[in-house]
Amino acid sequence: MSHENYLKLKLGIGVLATIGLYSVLFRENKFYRFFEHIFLGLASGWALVVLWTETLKEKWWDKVVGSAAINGDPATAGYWAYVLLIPIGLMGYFVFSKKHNWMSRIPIGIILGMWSGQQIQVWFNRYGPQMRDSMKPLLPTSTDSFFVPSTANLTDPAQIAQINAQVYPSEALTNVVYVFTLLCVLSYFLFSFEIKSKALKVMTTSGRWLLMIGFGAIFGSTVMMRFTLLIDRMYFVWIEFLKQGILGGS
Amino acid sequence: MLSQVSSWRGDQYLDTGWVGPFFTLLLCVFILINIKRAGGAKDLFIRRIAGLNAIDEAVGRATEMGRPVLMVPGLSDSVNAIVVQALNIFSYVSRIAARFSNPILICCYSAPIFTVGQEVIRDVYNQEGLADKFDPDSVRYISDRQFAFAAGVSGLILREQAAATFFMGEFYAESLIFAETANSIGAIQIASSTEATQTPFFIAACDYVLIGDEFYAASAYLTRQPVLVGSLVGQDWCKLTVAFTIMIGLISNTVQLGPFKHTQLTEEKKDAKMKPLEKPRPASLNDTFMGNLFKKQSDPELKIERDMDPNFKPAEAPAEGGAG
Amino acid sequence: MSLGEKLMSIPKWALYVVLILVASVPLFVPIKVPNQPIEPAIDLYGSLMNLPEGSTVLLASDWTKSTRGESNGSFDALVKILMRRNIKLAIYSSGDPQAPQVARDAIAVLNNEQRAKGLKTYDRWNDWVTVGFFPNAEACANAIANNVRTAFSGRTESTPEGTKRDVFQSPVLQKINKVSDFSLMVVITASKTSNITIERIYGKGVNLAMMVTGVMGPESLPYYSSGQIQGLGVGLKGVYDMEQLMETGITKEMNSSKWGVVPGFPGESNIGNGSRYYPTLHACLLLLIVAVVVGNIGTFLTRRKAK
Amino acid sequence: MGNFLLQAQPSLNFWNGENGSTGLWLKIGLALLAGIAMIFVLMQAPSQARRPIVMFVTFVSGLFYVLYYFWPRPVDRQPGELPRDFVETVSFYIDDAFGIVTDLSSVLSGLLLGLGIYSLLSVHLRRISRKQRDWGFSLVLLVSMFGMTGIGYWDWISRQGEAGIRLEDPNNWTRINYVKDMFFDGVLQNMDAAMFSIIAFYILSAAYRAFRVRSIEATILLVTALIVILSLMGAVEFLWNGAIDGITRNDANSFMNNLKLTEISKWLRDTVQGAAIRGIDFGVGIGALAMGLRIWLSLEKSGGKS
Repeated sequence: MSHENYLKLKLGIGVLATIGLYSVLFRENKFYRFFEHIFLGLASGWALVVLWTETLKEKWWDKVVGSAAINGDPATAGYWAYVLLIPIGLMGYFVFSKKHNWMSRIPIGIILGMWSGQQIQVWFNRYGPQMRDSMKPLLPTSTDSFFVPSTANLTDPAQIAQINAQVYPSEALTNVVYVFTLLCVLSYFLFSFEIKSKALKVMTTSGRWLLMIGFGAIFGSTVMMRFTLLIDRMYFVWIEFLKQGILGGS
Repeated sequence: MLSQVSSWRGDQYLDTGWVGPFFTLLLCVFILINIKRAGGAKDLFIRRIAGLNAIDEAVGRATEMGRPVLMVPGLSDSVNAIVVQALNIFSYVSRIAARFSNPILICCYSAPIFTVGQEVIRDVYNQEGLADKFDPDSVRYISDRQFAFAAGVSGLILREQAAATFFMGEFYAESLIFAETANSIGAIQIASSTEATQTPFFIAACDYVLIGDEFYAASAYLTRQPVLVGSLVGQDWCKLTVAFTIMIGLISNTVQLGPFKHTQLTEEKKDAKMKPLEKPRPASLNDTFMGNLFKKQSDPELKIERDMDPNFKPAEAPAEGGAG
Repeated sequence: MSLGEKLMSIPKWALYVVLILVASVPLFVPIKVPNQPIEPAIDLYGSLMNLPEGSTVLLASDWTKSTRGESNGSFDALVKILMRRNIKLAIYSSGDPQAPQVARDAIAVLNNEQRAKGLKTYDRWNDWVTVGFFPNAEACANAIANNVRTAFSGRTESTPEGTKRDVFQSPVLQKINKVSDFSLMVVITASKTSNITIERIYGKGVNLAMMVTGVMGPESLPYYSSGQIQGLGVGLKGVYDMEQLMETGITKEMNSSKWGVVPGFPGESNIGNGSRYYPTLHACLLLLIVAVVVGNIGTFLTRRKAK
Repeated sequence: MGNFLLQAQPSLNFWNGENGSTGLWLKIGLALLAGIAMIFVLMQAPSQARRPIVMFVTFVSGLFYVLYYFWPRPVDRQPGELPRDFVETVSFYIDDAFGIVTDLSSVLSGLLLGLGIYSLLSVHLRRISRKQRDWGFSLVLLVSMFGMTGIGYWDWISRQGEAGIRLEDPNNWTRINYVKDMFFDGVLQNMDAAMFSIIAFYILSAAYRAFRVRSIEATILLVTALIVILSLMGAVEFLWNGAIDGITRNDANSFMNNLKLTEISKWLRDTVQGAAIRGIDFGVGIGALAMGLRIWLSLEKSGGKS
């Protein structure tokens, strides 16, 4: 079979698989069930492959046994201590034993411990800059105009810099809204305080509403991607498979 | 040059680098203090979380219909706190289900999650004295491939006709696949995603949704374990700390930028040193006290002489030390 | 059943059928949609166009076939610009084992286009290398931030002579000793790897930019507004923006005070997924809006009936 | 210990051995034996010792990152330099160990995969042996699983060494490469894409069902979503903004410019959405931090006993 025909066959099977999975939209049926189980099977099979080829071989085995010198690259020594990971991993398999199942907590403990340590390590890297950025000036530094004057027709960079540096009343107002939103949302997530004061009640309720605005916006921008992927699928089925593959158009 | 900077003066603490570790430490201390404080006290207040009150109702309904309760502890690649938290909530659910001897089904995304799931859920049944009722297959590994997992789980939801579904933890695109599938067979759904990006979809399709942090508050709310409640109080302290820090920043920045009259700078901080400017420029948020406090600058001229390792052979392309 | 109830209870399959039609038909009728690039995209284009020629860009390419629709467009746009400005590219992935291969294929497609036009191709080993896949994104980002040489040590790439050699021997990575030696680091991702990278690599002296899928957009925007990333392309709109910017460049009308006026590549093959899919996207979004409106009219009518 | 951490240098020492040398294999064998012995020792551990053991392991593995973050990091360290004093000795160790430690958890997670496969086998083999409902499909699953594994490894082996470069060109493919490409690229990858794109349908039905003007919250959600969606439609945006430019006659300083769809949605995103997400993130981040602390110090009682 020529490579071209192979590609057509491949496209065809891809289309078939797509239809098979789409069929669940109508109702759960044997056709879907068939493709679902193939999907799960292939996925697990592939997981078993990459387990070695992508993870264990390079991150573990090569380090245990080292490597001989190949064109230019020097030989690397093997570090036997890595082999100790096997018994540690094996402990996980005690989970089904009635008597020793506690041992499965050891490898899990190591993984969890590392994750926990990392949380402490990354917290500030992630949130420090965001806190810094949230400290916006609430008062305008210039009242020449309410809105930011456009820099479109300006040429002198110094002048543009001046304007960009200024905080105009409209920006200050935006900042106030921003900060208000942030604080309201934060206050909505205070759990251990009984909200008695009227002001706080207002804050938490508006916090929830402002959250909804945020979620609405997220929904909006996510929709774009989901539809794009569908469109891409349709492009695959109609253009790549049917038009270019079968009908041999371009 | 500062060639004799003390080894205690770690690279990450130079300039204003110390702020990060200090702040992190502060938060940790707040949390630990409150855990300690909570001690025996059981009557600490936690505000109502609607989604969680619905759990009993959901399981109850499943029992009436004699249909299983299906749970998914998120799609984390390996076990992490999010998975543990989800499983804590699920162990509460399974506890109720076990008492009603209602079938449960926990779909795991990765082998480590499966391992922990087995462990935790068996524990629950043992504690309830129903060890014999525990079916190891009720905690299942489905697939560690995102959409194979999605296909598998929605297949299960439809075939097992789950009456109540719980989706809690890290969810991504597949969140809506689960939610809509479960919705199509009229299951009660309680969901929460630590990913803000997925919450709106759960909100659109599920009956009850835990938003953001509520997920972490859940097990404290359900079990009232002093440790958890204490740490929840601690977390509130942390949030307030963050809020206050931001407020201080707001005020100081507002003042330093010069309200109604923009401050012009004559010197700026560069490479962790103050340097004069040839001509004044308007101050920006990078020049303010807080601006500098939260952004470490490193001094390229800072060099340190150390003795060399005699038997060290440099690679043909000298690699930089990882002093980052 | 009253009209209101009818409108409120359109069967799902009907909606689905309509959607399939709406998502397919416009694909056959190419239309040019008017558009205004948004600021993050302009900044992205600006920073790409202002990279020193001959420098090397580090690309975390964390997308595969499943998000081809959006990510492939972003990838093409990026590579086209780098190719034309002859800037080198080092690609690694911590998102999916398949990603490096997918990236190689995508570049191959672009090169075929170039050959067809008799233009210079973007050559493996000399212009770009794939460092490969790194499981565990956190660890990988940490390692890169810590020391690129050790992070990428032992990784090989095939040379034009048909041998495999250490990536650091290649013209692309020869001069790279630490992450800050890259003129820019771009993350093209369909997953959280963007956040993970920022958490660990931001502040290591390399500029960051992102081209993310629509979903990751909202999550990435805070990083853009906090200045942690230079530029940001979000979803298909981002791709379309880039393709348009490649055609027109940053014009005066866009009044970007940051970049001023930046030239484009008018007349070159700037068409990509963006231009292919954007019209259809309009149709789909319109359908969504219609569906929502119809549903609400239904509710409204039934409510009024109830009164 | 230093020699183990600083794996960069080629010199041989207690911790390593030359590739393929009997010495190395001997060491590996001994280590393996020691490890297995360790398991047996642990099996004998008295029940009251178990929790402390797990606690200790968890603490130590977390401690590394905590130290990495808090322990003074060496200033301006160049390769081949020797530490000046104790503090730097430790910090050099941590520095060198970083790359090694970060890999461990992914290797460990990998080693556990067998458990997942076991779960699959136990579920589906039982179904097949008992001829339960859908046992045929279980068979399909197992067959495709083992098939994919076999094909995958065969293909991988065929690509080792120099052959790998030749096989990057499909024209040099042998049958096995085709089979693997068919199943992986042709079927598996396409199924991924199909399942991912199926979400579009669900979004439509969910929006149709849920986006009703019921409560204030629902309405807010609906309206913002619509504004953002409109702003993503270049054409609408173009017309809307064009209309405004028409009114202002392209006066760049007119305040009307702020009513441009681009501006409104941008303002919504940057101001409200940005702030809202940040608010959530602060909470979630702190939650994760607290959870991390509790797990690291084993303050958490798993199983949620009340």
